[in-house]
Amino acid sequence: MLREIFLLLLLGGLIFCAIATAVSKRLMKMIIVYMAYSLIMSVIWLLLESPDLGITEAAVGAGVTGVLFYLALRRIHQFDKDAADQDAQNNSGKDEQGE
Amino acid sequence: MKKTFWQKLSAWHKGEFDFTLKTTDHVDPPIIHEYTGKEHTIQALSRKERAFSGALYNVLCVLFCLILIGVLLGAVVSLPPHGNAENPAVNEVMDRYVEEGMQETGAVNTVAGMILDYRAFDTLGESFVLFTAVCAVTILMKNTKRTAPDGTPLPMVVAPGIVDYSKDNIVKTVSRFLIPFIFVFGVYVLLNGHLSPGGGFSGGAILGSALILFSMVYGEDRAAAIFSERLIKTVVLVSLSFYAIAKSYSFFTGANHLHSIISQGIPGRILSAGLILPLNVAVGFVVCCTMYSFYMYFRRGRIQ
Amino acid sequence: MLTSFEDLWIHVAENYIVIVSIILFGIGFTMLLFSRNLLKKVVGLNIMDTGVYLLLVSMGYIDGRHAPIIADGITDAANYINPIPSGLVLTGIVVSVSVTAIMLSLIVRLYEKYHSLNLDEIYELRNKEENA
Amino acid sequence: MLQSLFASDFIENFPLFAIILCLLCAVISFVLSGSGARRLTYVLVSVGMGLNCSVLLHNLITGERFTYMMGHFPAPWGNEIAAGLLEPAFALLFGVVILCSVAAGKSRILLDVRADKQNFYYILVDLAQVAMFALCYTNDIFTGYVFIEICTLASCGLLMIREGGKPLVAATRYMIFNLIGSGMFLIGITLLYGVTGHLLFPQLQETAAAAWSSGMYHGVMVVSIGLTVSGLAIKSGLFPFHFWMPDTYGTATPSSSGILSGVISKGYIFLLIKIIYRVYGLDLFMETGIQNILFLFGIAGMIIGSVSAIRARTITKMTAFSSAAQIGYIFMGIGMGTREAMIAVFFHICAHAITKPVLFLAGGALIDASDGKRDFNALRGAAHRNPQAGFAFLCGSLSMIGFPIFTGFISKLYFALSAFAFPHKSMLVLLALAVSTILNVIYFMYVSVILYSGKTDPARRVGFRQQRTFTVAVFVLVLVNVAIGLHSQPLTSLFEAGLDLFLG
Repeated sequence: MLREIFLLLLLGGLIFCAIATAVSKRLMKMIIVYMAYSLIMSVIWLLLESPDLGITEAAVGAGVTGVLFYLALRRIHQFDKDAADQDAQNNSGKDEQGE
Repeated sequence: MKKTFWQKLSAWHKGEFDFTLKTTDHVDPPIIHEYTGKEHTIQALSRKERAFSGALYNVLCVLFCLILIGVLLGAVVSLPPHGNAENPAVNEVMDRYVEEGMQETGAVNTVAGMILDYRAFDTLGESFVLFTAVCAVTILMKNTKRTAPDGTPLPMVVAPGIVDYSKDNIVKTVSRFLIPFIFVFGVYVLLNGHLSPGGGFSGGAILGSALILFSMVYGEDRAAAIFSERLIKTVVLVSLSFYAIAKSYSFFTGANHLHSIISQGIPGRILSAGLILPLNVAVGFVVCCTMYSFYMYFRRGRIQ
Repeated sequence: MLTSFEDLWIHVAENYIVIVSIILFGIGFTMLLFSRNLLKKVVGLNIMDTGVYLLLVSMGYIDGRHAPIIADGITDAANYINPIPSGLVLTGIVVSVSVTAIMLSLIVRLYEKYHSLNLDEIYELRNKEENA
Repeated sequence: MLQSLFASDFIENFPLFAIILCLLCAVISFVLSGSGARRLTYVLVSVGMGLNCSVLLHNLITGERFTYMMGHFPAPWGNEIAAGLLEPAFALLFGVVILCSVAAGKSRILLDVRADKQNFYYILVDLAQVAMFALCYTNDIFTGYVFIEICTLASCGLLMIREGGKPLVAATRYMIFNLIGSGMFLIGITLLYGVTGHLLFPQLQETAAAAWSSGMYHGVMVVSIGLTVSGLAIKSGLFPFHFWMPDTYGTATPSSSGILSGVISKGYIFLLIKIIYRVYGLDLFMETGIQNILFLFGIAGMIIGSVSAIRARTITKMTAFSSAAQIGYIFMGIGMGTREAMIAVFFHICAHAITKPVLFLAGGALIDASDGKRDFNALRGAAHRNPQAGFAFLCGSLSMIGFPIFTGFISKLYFALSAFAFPHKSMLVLLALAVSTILNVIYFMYVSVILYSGKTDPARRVGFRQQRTFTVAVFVLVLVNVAIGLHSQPLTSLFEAGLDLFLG
């Protein structure tokens, strides 16, 4: 019985996390919620008597996939910053020419 | 003077007249989009039209998804009940895997015995899915140096709002303690794949995360000095070739009813289960190198 | 076959994991199809896949039995759950992570080129580049 | 003497050898240079063709299917591959097309792919080939899924390896559609596993028939069949989901377009036919009524694909939309489901697989001869500038239209003949065939006349010497096309015998 209640709670958390990723506006938040989703999933694998999957999901789903998402987001911010720098540089160049 | 249709046609054939010129005349001047750092100011040709097609797409999407979910929910209620021992999925296949798996494959962990011995062809394909992914990521991400529009390379700067872990003392100190433990745990999971939960994929992923943590905290240059591109390539080459050759030997002997020289050993010992242990190690190396090179390519576009 | 409403209700109560997995599949599928943000599409893809894996594993689960790791020399099949879905899902997880890595690298390169994560905007910029 | 050589049981190992060789070559190419990887791929594909050819001869002599255990454990427990007549025949066909496409597009690959990434192109070709072999030979539905994924990732790689923004956008779109297809396929086989508890084709067929006749699982099974079929249909580009095609085939390097449209989409269709026949069984499939949906979408695809091709303004887009129309023909035949229609389907797969790469490769060469411009105005007189490519394009167009002496004619003839034997809807099929053929004539002849019209500067002429491999490879495909078109009888009897073995 205790197992059933725990499982139901986890499944509820799973759906909550899935909906939260779908509606979240900020990408960083979405990625963190997705990592939480993967962790909940790995506990559910344990409850369903598949420890192999639990270990793999924790290492791959929550670990490596999360890191990849984070790095991709980081690269994207980097491009933004480059473009902003470039704009600033161009503007200052124009100003100098103007003077 | 108006030409007749046939005159037009013959002129068109000679290349002096073009029916399609009308369409090319009316091409609107190219619109240059301006990048303002935050928002893109796109002067849409027909914003109304785009909004309409977007709305239509959204409505169709939602309808399609709702119908699919409804159909699936309607279908699964007539699936066999969850957790019942009388289900069709509980059949002679499962019985043999569990009851005779230990004698036939030498693996105590039935899942490891199943994926690396009974259904090894799937798993061979799966390792090559990873290999394909490594190739594709290398093609896309290799040497994407940050360059200014005129082609001069830009240095790597950390964007604001993102922590650089190699300068963070807390992360550094904690990681110094953690990395050896993660590493040992990864090796344990890898080598005990046939005895306990785990195996090549999970062990390799854990080892890969240890490497990723190492290069995050101590800097990519230091990591690349130890785990160079050459080393990674050699390890992937040797592991995957070993995997393919070993498994094809086992397929060949099995299909031709020949005697295989690989013995199953005594189940439960660390050196047992025939090919499963070496295959787990090979898969573990491949997965570890894959995860590490994913990280390096995403982080800086090269391993070296 | 289901004959009455109570029957249906009992079935839903028994098969709640299956229902949840279909809902997850639906959420992921909707995100993959509906969301215009490419990163969200990839997360949706992962959620969709885990939904299918949950469905697959719940088919292998049998009440009151243990993980398929032979313990204490008991090899009677009536003690263990079905190992096949676990093996298949293991394969599936690795496929998911490969697909995710490729999609993310595509997204990074697209962003580098077009400075946008929105697929509609990328199409529009691409078309302009073509006409220019 | 020769007969006894090909009758020996050792030949049954050859599919395994072909698959393992491809895998090993892909791994070895990882550390080779671009030209080394290219030579290895040529050798490998030729060896693979020889192996498949031997398997085909072996099965022709013995006249039986064989199953091959992958490991020490027999059918319900271990993986298996199986080969009748159709499997090696299509593996051989795909090998020929891949070899010719890669060889013909060699110079374009050198231009389109960065020098340090050349070897990756050939790795991806090897992986696409191994996926095709495995999809042809597999006797296990989950192996099918794994190799579908390899195929998807490898074809995405073949697409985006070209530098620039457009291939990236096209690859993203292609991946999204393919991933939707994979997801639907996966949940379809999951539901089927829940009902049957098996994964290998023969056992699946038994248990699926038993589950269907027990009457308890009708809903689940119809949904599962529908999802599996629509997943594969999305991946091969059936009508409502053909929007990724022009982008994909239009922007990739010509070899990749040839491989993607000629081989990869056909691989999915072959797997689909195999699943329909060897997993569900034709009777069960017909009872679900899904074949009618395929039939209607196929006809819609034939018409709408051709109309889009007429409206297209570049040669690559036109060829790509014509692919959507040809896929429509194939699905119409699958939807008809009769024996005659299936023979026509096999012929059409064959015709399209050997014709479409010719069109893409010759189109690519014509674009190169017109300063890299794709629109029809720039292509005026391109056939005078590059006569070999122009002639190959003309032959390809004639085959697609269904001109006699080409394979396309035979497949359309068989479609028309099967329509007469098809009750109730024969008029619909004939009408669709007629309309689609007229539309085909309009756009292919328009292009061919443009290519041969106008005058051109003799100094811009590309001779035979500049493009020796291109000419040889493309004309091998054209010759195969004409040979099948002139002597279709042996192939017809091969397909008939193969279909009989398929049905068991």
